[in-house]
Parts: sequence; structure tokens; C-alpha cells
Amino acid sequence: MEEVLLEVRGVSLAFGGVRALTEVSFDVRSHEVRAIIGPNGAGKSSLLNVLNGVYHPQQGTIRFGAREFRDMDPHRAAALGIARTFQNIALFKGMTVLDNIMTGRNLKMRCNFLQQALWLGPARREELRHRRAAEEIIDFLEIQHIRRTPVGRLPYGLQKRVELGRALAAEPRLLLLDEPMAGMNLEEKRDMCRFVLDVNDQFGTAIVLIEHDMGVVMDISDRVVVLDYGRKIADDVPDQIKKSQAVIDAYLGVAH
Amino acid sequence: MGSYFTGFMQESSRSRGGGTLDTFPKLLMRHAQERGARPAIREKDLGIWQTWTWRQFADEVRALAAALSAEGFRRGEHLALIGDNRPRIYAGICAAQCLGGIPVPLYQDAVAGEMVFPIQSAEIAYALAEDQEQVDKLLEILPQCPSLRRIYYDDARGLRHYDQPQLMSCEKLLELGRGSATRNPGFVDEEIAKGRGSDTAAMFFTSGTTGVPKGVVLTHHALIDRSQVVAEMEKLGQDDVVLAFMPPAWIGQNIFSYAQPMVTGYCICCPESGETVVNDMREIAPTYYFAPPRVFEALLTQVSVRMEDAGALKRWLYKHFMGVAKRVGTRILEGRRINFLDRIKYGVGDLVVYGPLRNVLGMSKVRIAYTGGEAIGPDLFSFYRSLGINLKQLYGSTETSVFVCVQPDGQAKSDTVGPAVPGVELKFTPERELLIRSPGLFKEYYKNPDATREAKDAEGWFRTGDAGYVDHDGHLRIIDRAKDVGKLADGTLFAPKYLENKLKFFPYIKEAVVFGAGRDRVCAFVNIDMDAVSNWAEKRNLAYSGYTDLAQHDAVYALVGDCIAQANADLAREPELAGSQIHRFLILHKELDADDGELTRTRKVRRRFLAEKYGTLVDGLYSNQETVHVEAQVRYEDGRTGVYSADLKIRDAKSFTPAAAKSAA
Amino acid sequence: MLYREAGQFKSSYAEDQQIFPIRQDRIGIALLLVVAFAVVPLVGNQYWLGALITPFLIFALAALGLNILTGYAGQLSLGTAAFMAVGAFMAYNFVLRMPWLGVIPSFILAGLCAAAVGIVFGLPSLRIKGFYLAVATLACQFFVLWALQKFGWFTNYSSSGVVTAQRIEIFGYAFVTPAQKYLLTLVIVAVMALAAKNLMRSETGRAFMAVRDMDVAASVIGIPMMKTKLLAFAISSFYCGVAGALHAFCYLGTVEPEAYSLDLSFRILFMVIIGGAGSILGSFLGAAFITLFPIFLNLASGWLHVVTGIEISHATLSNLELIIFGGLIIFFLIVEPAGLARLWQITKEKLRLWPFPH
Amino acid sequence: MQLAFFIEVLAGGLLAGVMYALVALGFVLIYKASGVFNFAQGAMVFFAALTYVSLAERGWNLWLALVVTLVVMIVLGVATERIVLRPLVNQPQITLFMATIGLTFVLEGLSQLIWGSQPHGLELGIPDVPMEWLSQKWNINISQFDLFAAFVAGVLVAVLGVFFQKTRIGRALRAVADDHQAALAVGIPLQHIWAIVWAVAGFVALVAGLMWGVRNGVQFALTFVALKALPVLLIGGFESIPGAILGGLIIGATEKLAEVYVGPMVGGGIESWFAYVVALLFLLVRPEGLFGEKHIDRV
Repeated sequence: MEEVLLEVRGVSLAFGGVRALTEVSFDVRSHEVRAIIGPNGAGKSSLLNVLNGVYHPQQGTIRFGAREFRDMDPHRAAALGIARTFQNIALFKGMTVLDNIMTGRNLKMRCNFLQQALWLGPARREELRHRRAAEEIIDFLEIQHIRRTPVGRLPYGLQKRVELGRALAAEPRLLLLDEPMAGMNLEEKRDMCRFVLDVNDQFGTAIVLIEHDMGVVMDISDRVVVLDYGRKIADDVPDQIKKSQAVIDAYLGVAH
Repeated sequence: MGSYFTGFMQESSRSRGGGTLDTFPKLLMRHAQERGARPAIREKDLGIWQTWTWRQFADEVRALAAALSAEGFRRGEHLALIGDNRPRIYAGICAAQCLGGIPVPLYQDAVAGEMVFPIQSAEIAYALAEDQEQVDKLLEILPQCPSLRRIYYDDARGLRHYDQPQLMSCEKLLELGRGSATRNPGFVDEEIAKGRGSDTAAMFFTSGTTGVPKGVVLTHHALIDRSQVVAEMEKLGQDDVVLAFMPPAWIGQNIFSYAQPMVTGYCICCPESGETVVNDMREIAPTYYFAPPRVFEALLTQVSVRMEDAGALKRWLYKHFMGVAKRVGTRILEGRRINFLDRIKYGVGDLVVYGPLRNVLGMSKVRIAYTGGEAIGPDLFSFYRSLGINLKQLYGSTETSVFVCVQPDGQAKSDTVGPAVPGVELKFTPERELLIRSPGLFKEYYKNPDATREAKDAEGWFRTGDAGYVDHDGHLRIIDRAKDVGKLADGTLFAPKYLENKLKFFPYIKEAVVFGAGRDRVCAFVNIDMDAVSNWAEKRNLAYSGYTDLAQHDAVYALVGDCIAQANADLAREPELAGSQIHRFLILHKELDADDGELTRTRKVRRRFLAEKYGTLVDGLYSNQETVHVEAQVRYEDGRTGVYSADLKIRDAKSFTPAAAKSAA
Repeated sequence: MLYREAGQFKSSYAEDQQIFPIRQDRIGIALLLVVAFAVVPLVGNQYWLGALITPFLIFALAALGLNILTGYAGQLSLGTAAFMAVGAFMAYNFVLRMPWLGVIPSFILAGLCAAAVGIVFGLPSLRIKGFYLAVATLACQFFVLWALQKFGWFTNYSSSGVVTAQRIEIFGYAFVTPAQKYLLTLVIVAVMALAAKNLMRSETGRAFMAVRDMDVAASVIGIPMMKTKLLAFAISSFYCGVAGALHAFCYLGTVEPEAYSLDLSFRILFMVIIGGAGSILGSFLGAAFITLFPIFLNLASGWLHVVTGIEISHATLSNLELIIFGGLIIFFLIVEPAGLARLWQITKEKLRLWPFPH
Repeated sequence: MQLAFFIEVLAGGLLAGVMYALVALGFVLIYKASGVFNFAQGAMVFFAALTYVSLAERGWNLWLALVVTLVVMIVLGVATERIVLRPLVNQPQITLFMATIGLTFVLEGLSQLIWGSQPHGLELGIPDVPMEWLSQKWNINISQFDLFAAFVAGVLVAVLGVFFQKTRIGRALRAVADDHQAALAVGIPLQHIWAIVWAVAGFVALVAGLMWGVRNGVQFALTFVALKALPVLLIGGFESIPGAILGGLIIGATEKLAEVYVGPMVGGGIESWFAYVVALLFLLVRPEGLFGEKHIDRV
């Protein structure tokens, strides 16, 4: 039994009157692949946004590693080692693939802007060191051929891959993937699954992913959380989830 | 030039030095001393050209060798190497040789099944695989190959959870090696010193157009001698650069990316990946280049296709100056005199077209470019030469350590393969089969004395199996495989390969298979070139849903028909071949594919195999029906397979009487 | 066509990351510098140096400053002239009140003052975006000019509010002739342009662009919004400040606050647009275009007079200039929103692939 | 006494604010409908006023001049949509904003090229003098014209209100404001809607031009009233007509008060920037503006 990396307790989130999340609690163990599923508008993305501090819940606590927080803020989350990708790609469109990935390493860079402006030894060396790290990610994701292409010009599937790369660049302990395979064709999905598993395996990164493709979810995740109308209705290993009546109802949309 | 010359001087002096440098490991160690800081291998990895100097390379080889022997690898044992062009693979080859072992490079794109025979026949116990893909294949065939004890892998990606006892990563192996090297330092060098030129250097399995593959055993002496002679002839030196992009298991790659660099000390470069070869070639700009005709053809097709999309001005410039080049380019390349105006024109052309073109093709610095293995089309050949690229033909095979004939500078012709290189003797049997005697000849076919005896007689003459003759200015001219040179029913000479090549020289035709031996006339299968024809179709906005559909278009049939008619016109002009013009043809519903056994790994057509597989089609050709029904498994782009069933059209082709040909031409 | 890159391969990241990875570019820039440093001062006459090339360089520097803020960090500012004003008048005051400082340090300090002002007026960018921010920067424009006019200290209590920049002396060497001033400007501009390039190709620059392209994502990967935005304002204003100092000392000589009106802010903004937002080169192209354009217009009217005998009054000409100017802006935005820099980039790509189209 | 003076100042400020609001309206209209921050609004005001005055001075009938000017402004609006906006559709807002700066230059140049650059006085028959009874009764001086202007502004807003609520086009405009897809559903092509909006903006510019023309005379400086209106937008928001009015009042009042009570301490002239500072402080407290509602970043 691996130790728990992230623990969410009784998180509730509302926008104005609208309740997005109600009393949600769940945990993520280090090195596991954790899936969050649920019908549209079940609050999956909101949950991720709470985890890395884009939204601030009204109630509940988030424990990451040894530290406990009322809520996160994006910068702190990043500093703690939480990286993520977005449902509708949020890459830096004007920048090349390489620059996007390099940007993912910003927290690891120490030199100040003066050193950079004067291109002093430390700044230069730091830049080159991180270039190598970025190249390793490019190699890992097999995107050498588009290294210098502005991401705006890339097809959707590749953009998703680059975004994963940007998240990996931060060498996160916890990786949040918001529908990493949405809108992909079979082949792209297969690749993406491979990459997600390789990441989990190679770097031991814990992964939380939202995904609609049940096949994928059941294949690659160790445990699954099911949300419906902002509440957790199930939390178990895939095989159990498949059987769970509550889940089936939720998906068939049985009246509440 | 100077540096080439000095390079050449060193080589020759060394070769006169004789015995001392008679094996590849010895050569390597010499380079490590003489030019230790110069690049031996570059590999595009992680975005830049990672460079291994000769010293680093030698150290790596030493460590690997030490490790292998620590692993129990002994003199005379075989080491299988499966992978793309990677420094580790070449280091592995040399490491095996250091210990007096025999490297056996296998095709990395072969399916697992094809690896069984070599491994079994040589009872191979050690294998060095590039990555997970290759490892998986080896594990798959493990049951059939109990001899295989150790599998080392270079790239650990995805392999961490493999727990087979046979597996070990190269890192680990190298540690092991460095460890044992420190324990007894002199060991590897002693082993190297034990090596003799007469030892076996490597074994290459010929894919063989028919039957089981044969393991061709080549000695250090054979490979080094041939590499040496040609290196001197072409003044190769340490400043030359080669891009290694063909399978290292093919001697046609291996001789240029292992044997010759070992002799001359030039640098070889390994591309980042399949998709990036073109780009990598441009970055590296090799000075010495070898590729089979199909590569040059693919390049040319790409050029023409891309020029189609260019703006009017560029298209005009291209058309106009390629015209000029066609007229005078080759003559200029051969340094013959041409009038001043043309020289000016060519100069301008070189500024706006040829130069840039060489640049985008990455051939700006090419000093010597070879092609061989198959015949090359005259247009294709002259295209590159007229651009100012010194493209020449060579003739040879695995059994001859490649170099048998090489065209000297200024004597390049598309229909010959040049005179014999020093040390080689040629003669012909009454049936026009070519026999060769050369220091580069192979020792034997591994564990196959019958085949060896059949191929090499007591006086050491090797039966090439090729039919041809030496023309008036001493250049060898190959018509076809001797066994394939047959006769039609009426006894006229029938040289299928020759005909097929004639057809393949048309940009629209990718593959052709002709039949006729013992029949009354010649007929042909044709594969259209998807790139060229689809482009052609788009311009006439022909609608089609894929290869199979496009192939059956009447317009396409007409197009191919014209090509064949032209070929016939040429044939009509060659007395002994006029009788073998092509009368009927059909376009196949699928592209011939090595994975289906229709082509060899080197993409030679397996005519007999095809004749059986598509028997009904052949009958159709020789019947007088207009269509023939076919039902076959086809593999679609997305990898699915399905059954294709349709009627293939059969068409007659215009043929000429020798007289009529004149007017047609 | 001109670019023959075959054989230019990179065997280290240092080579691969250099500013001009292509040899032909390195040669080109070297030639350019030689011309700029050696040829221009020799052949350029008073008018060309004093009234065209020097101001061109100065405006290029200001445009560069604005480009860092607007083009790279995506924060629109209409207060550029104000920052230049701060630079100009503070430089004047530093030289005036601390003569022992020396000119260059005074310029730097003046730039730092501008940076400080920039940070103050950049604060709103933490809460507001887009047009709101643009309008907010107007506050800076107006406030600064007002302050400069109201508080005599800045103009050393000169009754007219006009001040005359002191003569420039560095290590006892005086810069008085246009050629000398040109060289001084050139050195400063070259150095600062290089610094800007280095900055934009390293972490800071990427952070700026990240904020510009997708600020939420930027913060999620740990880029601190406040620091980044304020830094952008500070650096940008520093450049504008130094440009202002040069503007006063190497170009105008005598300056009054009115010289740094909203119009100037717009001129600089146009340089960025026409030159190309998010491009160092663009700043120079844009500046060149906009400084040379009125000259060209004058010449044109001159020819018109010669050819057709039609005399165009000065008032008319200045109005025509306005119209054509505005028209050009619109035209550029429509045909090439990415500006001259992009045009150059496209041409270059074509030359690299020649004879292939793509 | 002090109080009276205070009231006088306050009232004066509020009425001035109405004048600001008048200009701000032009911005809001266009921004609402086409998401364009039309920096050229000031130039349009100047252009309208100058055209009217020049016609009037050439002895035209005032009403005729008014109508002709209106037509000119409408033509201008339509032309702008054709020449500037349509080619730039789907470009980032910032680009469109830049374009309108270009447009500003064109208009400024054009108007002076046509009508010359010398200032004109403008007279609409309402004297810009204090109302006797007010000044006699409480000694509070409030200009008749200011009241008139306020009245006109009120009417204008009312008219616009009706236009937006009742007419089909008006509803279409509101639809566009919400989202462009919806607008298509209304069945009026986007281009037309934009053209109309620009025309209406032109009309508003004309009114504003006349009012301000009377106040400060018709001269190049008139273009700067736009700059006066911007702080109003900061407070009121780019998209809200009530916001524009209320913002105008706030700015007008605070500015006048500051001018009178704070100005002297710092040597006066603060009206050039004070409004902005007020607006900024306001925004720091309430970034979404007066009527704008907080929006959540969807990621």
C-alpha cells in the first residue's frame, strides 16, 4: 500500500448560487493513475481547478504530502509539484513547441533577468541545461520533427501532446489531465495512453485524469472516482465501478 | 583537396605497412591514436549532433569487448546486431571483432519470423538490440531459438518491467566491461593483436530473391582490401562525411558506414529518425553518398512534385534552367569544353536553381555519389549529374564485398556500371553469365558447402548469376539475372529485368513484372507510382478513393499504355531485344509489398512467387479477354485488412516493327 | 536562394541557441554593424545624421521598449511618451544636480526613474486587462506631463518650462557633432537591443509571452503574474526612459514637456504595429518606416511641384500626412497584422527553401 | 454661503458629467455592438461639429445643415464599417482598436483638410449664462445651457433606450452585444448591424459635438473631449449605457470638486488627469466596473 500523496476532504465549491461541488472527499496515492469520471457538468473540471488553485472552494481542505491547505493558489500548487493540462488546450499559441516546454520549467530556473539580459555565464549555462531537459521530453513524446514549429500551427492531437510535454517539463509529483484524449482518433488515443502510462511508470508520477472514454479509463486507471451533480457517488477500482448501480444510473440519467 | 590527398597518403602508406593493420579493430585503434580528437560518429539525438570522437568510440568498443568476454563471448562466436544506424550497433560490431567473434547484423525492419533462420543456423547466443521493438521480436522467437542466451538493449525505454533473465541494458554491460577492463587492462588489446586478416570479419545474410537466406562469410582482408582500393581511387580521407540511413545489415550500407570509415577515418552520421532523414541530410551535407536508384528516384519525384506547387516564376526558372542543364550540365561536370554562352547560362542556372536545389537536397558538398544494386534510369541519372552532382554507378554484391566495378570520374554512363576496379578479373560463360575473381570475394556460405561450391569454383571464380557483357570502352553492362534471361516460344531473347527496368524508369510506373519465358509474347503487371500518378490525376481532377481505385482508371491505363509504347519503341531499336516488346499489360490492384513476400527486403520483385500468387492474372494476360477477376487480401492505410474483389482491366500496348521504331522515335 | 544552409549542423546546444543560428545571417548582421559604425558616420552629412538616423535609432529604442511591454508581454500601453519624458527630464536633472555622476550613469538612473514610474502605473494591470488597462495608462501620460509642467524643480524653474540638455562629456571626451552623438546613440541602442534579445530568448521573455498568450495557463505552470507584469512594465519603461534621455541629449537638445505628448505615444505605438509586435527587428523596421515616411512625403510633394507645378501648402501637407498615415495604419492592420518583421520572416523562409515553395 | 457654493460646484460638475456621458455614449454603443473600442469617437465629434458649423457659416439653414451633417455622419459610419471593420473581422480586439486610432488620424486630417483648421464659435440660441432666479434666490450660478445640454442628453438616452428596447434593429443590436451567433439568428447580417451602430454613433457624436462646440468653440481641441470620456468608461464599463451616464456624473462631480477644493493646493490644472486617477482608484476596488458582473475564467 503506497502512501497517500494528495487528500481532499469535504470540498464544496459554488459560483454565486450555483453549487459546483458538494462535500467531495477523495485521495490520490503516489504512483497511481486515478480517474475522475461523471456525466457532463458533474463538476470534474471544477475539481481539478480546485486541486491546482484556479478555483477556491468555500469549504474543505486539501492535503498535499505533509502539508494541509484551506485552498490552493496556482503558483503554490505548481511549486508543490502539481502540473496539469487543460480540457480545451491552453498552450502558448505564439511560441514554438520547444519554448512551450521550456516555459514549463520556469520554476526550476534561478537566474534573474539581469543575468539573462547580459547573457552571463550562469544564465547561459542554466538555459542550456534546461534545453537538454526539454529535449529529453521532446524525445520522450516523439515530437522531434515539430520542435521549432509554433504550436498554433499544429494539428489538435499534437497540441495535446505538446501540452502534456509542458506539464511534464515541471517534473511534477502529481499530474492532472483534463480529458487528455478528447477529440482524438483511435491511433492518437493509443499513443496518448502509452505516454500517460510511460510517464506514470518512468517517472513514478501520480496521475489524475478526467476522461469520457470508458474503455480508456478502465484500461489505464488504478482507481476511479465518479462524480454526479457535484457529489461523489462512487470511488473504487475499475471492475467494481463497472458493476456499481449508482454509476450506471448516473450515466443513464435516472432522476434524482 | 589537399586534405583528401594527405588522407589518401596515410591510407596508402598504411596499406603498404601491410600486415600490421589487417583487421578492423587494429584500424580503429590506429585512428584512436592518429586522429583521436576527430569525429568518428555523429548521431542526431536530443536535437543536436552528439559527436563521438575516434578515441571515445575506441574506448566504448574496448569496454564492450571486455564486457562481452566477461559475459562468456568467445573467439569464433556470433553476435547478432539488430537496429537502425546507431553508434552502439557499430561499436558492437567492432567489439565482437576485437574478440575474434563474428558480428551478424540483421535487418531491423524484418519481422520476427525472418530472424529465426540466421539465429538458428549460426546458433547465435548473444544479441545486441536497439530498443523495445527489437527486443520484443527476439523474445517472441526465443522458443525457436534456444541458443539465444543474452539480449543486450541500447534504449531502455519501456523495458523496465521486462524481467526475462536474458535481458541486460547496454549501460549495465558497459559498467561490467569497464570493471573487468580495470581488473585486467591489457586483455582486449591482446585479443585484438591475436586477430588476423584471414579471420572472418562479419557475416551478412542475403535476403535472397528465392529460397532460404544464405549467410555470406567475409574476411577482414576481403572487406579492408576492397574498401582500401576504392578509397585510394576516390581519394577518400578523414575529412569526408557519410550519412548512414540504410539498414546496417545491408552490406551496401555497412561497407560505407563501417568498413570504409575504418580504413580511411572519415566520419559517419546517423539521422535522428526516419521522418527527419531529409532534414538531417541537409544539416550534415555529406561529401560521399551511396543510395540505391529508388532513393534517387523518390528524391526526384519529390522535387518535381514540390516544383509543381511553386509559383509561375519559379516553375519557369526551373523548367528553363533544367533544360540548360540537360544540354550542357553533364559535359561541364566531366570538364569537357562547351561554348562560352552556355557556360554563362549554366553559371546563372547554378546560382538560381542548381545550387539551391543541391542545397535543399543536402547534396551541396557531395564529391562522390554512388548508386548501384539495380539499374538506374537514364533521365534519373542525368538529372543528378546535370545538377553538378558527381553521381556514378558501381557494381557488386555481398559476395564480392561490393566493389567489383566502379565508374571513374568523367566516365559515368547510365547503362553501364563501369570498368573493373583494380584487382578484379571478369569473364563470361557462353550463356553470358558473369564470373568474377577478386581479393574481395567471400570465404563461403555459412554451413552451406553445396551452395558455396555451386557459387565459387576451384580457381576462385564466383558465379554472379548476372548476365551481361563488356562494351567497347571496357565498361561492364548488365542485362539481367542469368537464370531469368530466357527465350520466348520462338526463341528470341527475353530479359525480364531489363524490360522491367525500362518500364520502371517512367516516373508513373513504380514496379513492373514481365512474363514471357517460353510464351509467344511478353506481357506485364504494373504498379503505378502513387505520388506521381495521384498528382497527375489531381491536375486532371480525376476523383479516386485510393490506390486500388486510381489504378483501375481508364485514363491511368492510357497513361501507362503510352509509357509502354515508348519503351517498346526503344526496344525495337535494339536488335537482339526487338522481339521482346510488351504486348499486353494490367495494373495490379495493390502495391507490391515486402511484407507480403512479393518483394525482397531490398525491394527486388520475386517474379516466380508472383507468377504463382497471381496465376489467374497471368492466364488472363495470355487469354484474349478484356478483364480478369481478382479476389485478394488487401491491407488498407489504417492497417485493417479486407478482401478486395474486382475485375482488373487488361489492355494491349502499341508495339513497333524495328523499322517503324525509327519513325516513332 | 541566398541561404545555403547545407552543412551547417549544430553539435552543441550553445551553437543551436545562438541568436543567429544561420551563418548567412551572422555575416549579414556583421556587415550591417560595420556599415553602421564605420561607413555611416563618414558619409552621413549633418542633416542625415542629426535629423534622420539618430532620431530613427532613438525611436527604435523607444519602440523596442513598448514592444517588450505590448508585443511580448501583451500589456497595451498608451503612455510611452510619458516614460520618455521622465527619462529626458530626470537625465537633465541628474546631470544638473550631480555632475560628478557622468552622463551614462545619469542616463541609467533616469531610465531607472522611468522604470519606477512604470511600475507604479503598471499596478492596475494586476486587476484590469485590455482596453481598461490601455485607458489606465493614459492616466500616466497626462499625470506625468502635468507634474513636469507644474513642479518647477523638474525644469530647474525655467520660466518657459523649456530646458536645454547639457553637453555630453564621457571621460573628458565631448560628443557635440551630429556624428559623435550618432555614434553614442548607436552604441547605447545596439547594446540595449542585444540585451533585449537575450532577455526575450530566456526565461523572462518566455514568461512574458506566456502571460500574453494565455495568462491562466501561465499562472498554473507557476509563473508569478504580479512579478512578471510589473517586470515587463519596469523593463519597458527603462528602455523608454533611456530613449527619452537620448531624445533630449542627442536629438532635440532643448526639450519641453509638450514634446512628449500623447501624439508621440501613438507614433511609437504605430512603430510597433507597423514594424511587428513581438519582434526586436520589428521595432527597428517600424521606427525606420515612420521616421522616414514624412521625409518621403515632403520629397514627393516636392517632385509633384516640379512635375505638375502644383504647390501644396504646409497646412495641407501636414493634414495629408495625417490622413495617409492613418490610412497606412489601417492598411497594414488589414494586409499584415504581424507587421514588416513578419514580411521579412516570410521572405527569408522562401529564400531558405528556394526553389521549393514550402 | 459655503454650502451654496458647494452645491453650485456640485451641480456644475454633474452637468459637466452629463456632457462627458454624451461622448461616452458613442463609445459604449459601438463597443456593445461590435466589441470595438472606437478611439476615433473624439475625432467623430470634432468632425461632426466642424461640418455643421462650416455649413452653417456658409449661410445654410440651420436645420438643413443639421440634416446634411447627420447624413454625412451616417455615410461616414457605413464607410468605416465597409473599409475598416469588415476586412478586420475576427481579428483580435486590440487590432481593431489600433485601426480606430488610424481612423482618428484620417478623420482629423480630413476634417481640417476640408474645412480648414481655424476655430469657430457655435451658437444654438441658448445663452450660456446663469439662470437669474437661481442665482438671485440662492446665489447659485448654473448655466442655462448646461441644463439644456443635460436635457438633450436625457432625451438622447431616452431615444436610444426606446431604439434598443422597441425596434427590431435595436433588439438585434442587443443580441449582437450578447453574442454574434445570436445576432445571425435575428436575421440581420452582422455587417448591417455594425454599419447601423456606427451611424448611430455618428449621430451621437453630432449631438455631443454641438453641445461641446457651444461650450468650448469648435476647434481641434474638441477631439480631446474623447479623452475626457475614457475615465467615464473605466467606471461605467464599456458595455453599459446606464454605466456611461452614472460614470459621467461621478467623474464630472468629483473632477469639479477636486478642481475647486484640491486644485489650488497643487497649483491647479489637475483636471487633465484627476478623472483618470479617480477611475483607477475605483477600478482597484471594483475591477468589473459599476455594472459589469464578475466573470469566472473557464479552464
